[in-house]
Amino acid sequence: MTTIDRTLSVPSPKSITAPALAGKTDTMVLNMGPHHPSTHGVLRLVVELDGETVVNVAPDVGFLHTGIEKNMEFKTYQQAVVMTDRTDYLAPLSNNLSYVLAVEKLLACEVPERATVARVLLVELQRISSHLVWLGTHALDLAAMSVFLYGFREREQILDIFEMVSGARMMTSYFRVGGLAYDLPSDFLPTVKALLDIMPGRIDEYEDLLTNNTIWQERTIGIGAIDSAAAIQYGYTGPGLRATGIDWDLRKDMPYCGYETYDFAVPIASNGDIYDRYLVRVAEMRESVKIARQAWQRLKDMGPGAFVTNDRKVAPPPKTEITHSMESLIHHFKLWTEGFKPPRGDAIAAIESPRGELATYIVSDGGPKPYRVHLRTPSFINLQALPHMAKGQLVADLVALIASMDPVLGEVDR
Amino acid sequence: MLGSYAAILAMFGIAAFIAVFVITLSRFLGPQKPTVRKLAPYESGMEPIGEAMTRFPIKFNLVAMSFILFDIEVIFFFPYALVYRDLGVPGLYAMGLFLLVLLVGLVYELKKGALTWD
Amino acid sequence: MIDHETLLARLQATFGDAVTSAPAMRSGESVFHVASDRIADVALWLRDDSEFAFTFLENLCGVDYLGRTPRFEVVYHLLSMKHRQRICLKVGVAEAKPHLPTLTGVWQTANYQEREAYDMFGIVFDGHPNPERILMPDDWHGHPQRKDVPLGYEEVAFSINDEQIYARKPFAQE
Amino acid sequence: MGLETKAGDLGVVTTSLETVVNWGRTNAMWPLLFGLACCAIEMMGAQGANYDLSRFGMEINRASPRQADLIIVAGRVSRKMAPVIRRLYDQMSEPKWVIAMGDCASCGGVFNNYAIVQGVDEVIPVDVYVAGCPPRPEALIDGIVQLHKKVERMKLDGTLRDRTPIHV
Repeated sequence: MTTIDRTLSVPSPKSITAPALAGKTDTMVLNMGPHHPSTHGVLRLVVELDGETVVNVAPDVGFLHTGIEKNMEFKTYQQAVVMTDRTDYLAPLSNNLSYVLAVEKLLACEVPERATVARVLLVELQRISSHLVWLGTHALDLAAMSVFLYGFREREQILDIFEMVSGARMMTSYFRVGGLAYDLPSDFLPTVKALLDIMPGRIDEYEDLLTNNTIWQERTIGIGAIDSAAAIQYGYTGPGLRATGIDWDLRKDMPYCGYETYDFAVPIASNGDIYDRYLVRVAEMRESVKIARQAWQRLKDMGPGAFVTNDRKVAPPPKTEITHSMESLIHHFKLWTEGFKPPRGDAIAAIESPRGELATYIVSDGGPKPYRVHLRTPSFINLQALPHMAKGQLVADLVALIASMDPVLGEVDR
Repeated sequence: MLGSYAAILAMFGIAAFIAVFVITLSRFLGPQKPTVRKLAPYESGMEPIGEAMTRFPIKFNLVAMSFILFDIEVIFFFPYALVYRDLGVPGLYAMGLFLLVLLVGLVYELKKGALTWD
Repeated sequence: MIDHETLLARLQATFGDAVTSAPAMRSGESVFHVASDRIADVALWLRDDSEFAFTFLENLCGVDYLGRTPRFEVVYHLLSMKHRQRICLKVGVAEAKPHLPTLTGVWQTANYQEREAYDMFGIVFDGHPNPERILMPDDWHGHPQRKDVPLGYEEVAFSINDEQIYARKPFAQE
Repeated sequence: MGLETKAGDLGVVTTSLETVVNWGRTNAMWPLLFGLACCAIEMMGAQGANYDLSRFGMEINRASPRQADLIIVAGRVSRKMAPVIRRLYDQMSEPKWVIAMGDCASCGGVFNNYAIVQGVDEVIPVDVYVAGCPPRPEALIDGIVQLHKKVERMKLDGTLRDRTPIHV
């Protein structure tokens, strides 16, 4: 048992408030509580200050704990897809994908090529929309109002595509076990083409606003840095890890959904501070446009085809087939009343969500309802690195630091 | 002589009147429903623990000193600038002495590095 | 890719019967059962071994197998960036004495995940720097994700059960 | 209000004063900067350029409850968050209104379990329930317009005439 490296340890709120109550007055304890303009949701930080510099920070989470994992144990596999939308509400499709891949591994069922390519296209669009919200709120925290309005203008176009595809703007639940929920509408490809053509120009606009902006650089360069060894210790994944120089992106290193056949670059930076995380995420948006364009080309060449597996035990048959074929009616009835029963065993599927590595671990006891679902969400794990990054920074930089970590509290508290 | 002073007094009077009027207006017109829970200190949603009056870190005395140096001292130059011609050399000595005393503070600040910005 | 047998052989060579093989996961990862008191040493050995280099603790979660002894199980997923491979360590935890050595000495990422496993299942990790609840309110009794704890269903409001709902919602009429 | 209690109910004079005050209240109703979960992102979308909540006088989200008139509970309310919301509601100055945005705030929505308060009206009185998960920005704006209609019929001393909550 090695000794615990005190400098890396993650403090808990009580470990800061207790000595303060017991009369330790050389530092001031400040409570950036659940309701705070810059905590990106209901995150509570107990900050120990010496004058203006941060001595210690203790995140206190749980204010948005929704018991999603317990709730999923009472729903069948197909119903639980709805639950996954609400964990990381900035990238619902990534949650669907992670859960659906895990169940498909449990079932060892085949997904048609067209569905996989559509999944890649939509997940990359979701990554762009999630990064746009991050960029808007990050700039808003540092008082750059216009980036928020520019960013949400593009995000609305992406949400219109999701709404065209699945009917809902955010909580799409569009990926189902075995493929997609419905077929892609006919005007899906032209609309996506229109968006992908203007997107690189719009990303240039954001870069013009921020990248060489001296105020932005002043507030972000060299602040909240973390080195790669500490990042590995904290299990930090996603753009933050790549900003420290480690080239680890699940889409490249442990590919899923055919990512190895797409050609894209993994942007990395070197010194892991806020500015590098910004650069990595903006470069990632450009890469996502590249992937989406390749996926769009494949969808165009493939033409119409199956959007869900034709294994009737898993995916419901099309409505037209039910009226004239008895087994389809039986399959339809069985799937919607009881759901399918995967064999006993457990499976894990990890994907690269906009915030980092999102893994879904499912244990199945052979019944129609998952026995245990654990969501390894990146924001929850990445939050542990906040105290290490915040030590020695000014309080005002703590605000920029939280925004650069892009925590989504629905995902932190599950 | 009194006339110019009257103008200044009138200005102070009007300013005081407007200030008091606005405050009392909202006190009368606004609905006043003070409850114990409403008047509790706002601690971004949590129950405040410990007392608020903790000791200030000593580093902030530099901030106070630079305020005195660059703000209050400069204000004293304005009246001097108006009358420095007819005050003549004795006025210069007085102002010089005043400035010398505050120069010590400036040197202390420079040595302490409070003025280096980043 | 390191196959199951070589890893098992090397592990049993150093830890004897504290490490036993287990059926692979349906997603293909090789699984090992580890005795609960040796988990910290096995994890440290796997992390520092130059050939395997499982330097990254990906996931740590508790599972409640009600009716099976040992009732609880803590699942660790270790990731080797060198081999791009993931393995799974499972540790059985008895219900009577749900104690386990902490992994915060080996990886700091275990800190929050162990606090969550304690908060949700009541599995105590000895040596944890601050073993407190993380998700539930501090005055919460019991561990909600255990199988024997009900989901906490509340009656849904319809027009027929108005008085029962309003009894629970004092502010709905105000 | 103070003036009205002193001067008694002057009939014509106070009604016109009332309409002026209610006009002021409806067109400058500043919401509290308070987002919980997914609905908060949709509320941000509503404040974005496309749906532009500032057309209804909601330009600024005030961060402190002292300066906010309206609290939009946007998202699911967990057991740990319920006392915080109650404290925030108490610390808001009169007259104050509440919009329960989304199913989770109105009735617990998809999550009927131990962790979620089944509807924020277990904790604070609600004026307008906006349905949807998350409700589209237009639905939120419709809820706000309904609240404005309700506030326009308010009496001078801040008591709402009809207490029945509106379901949008």
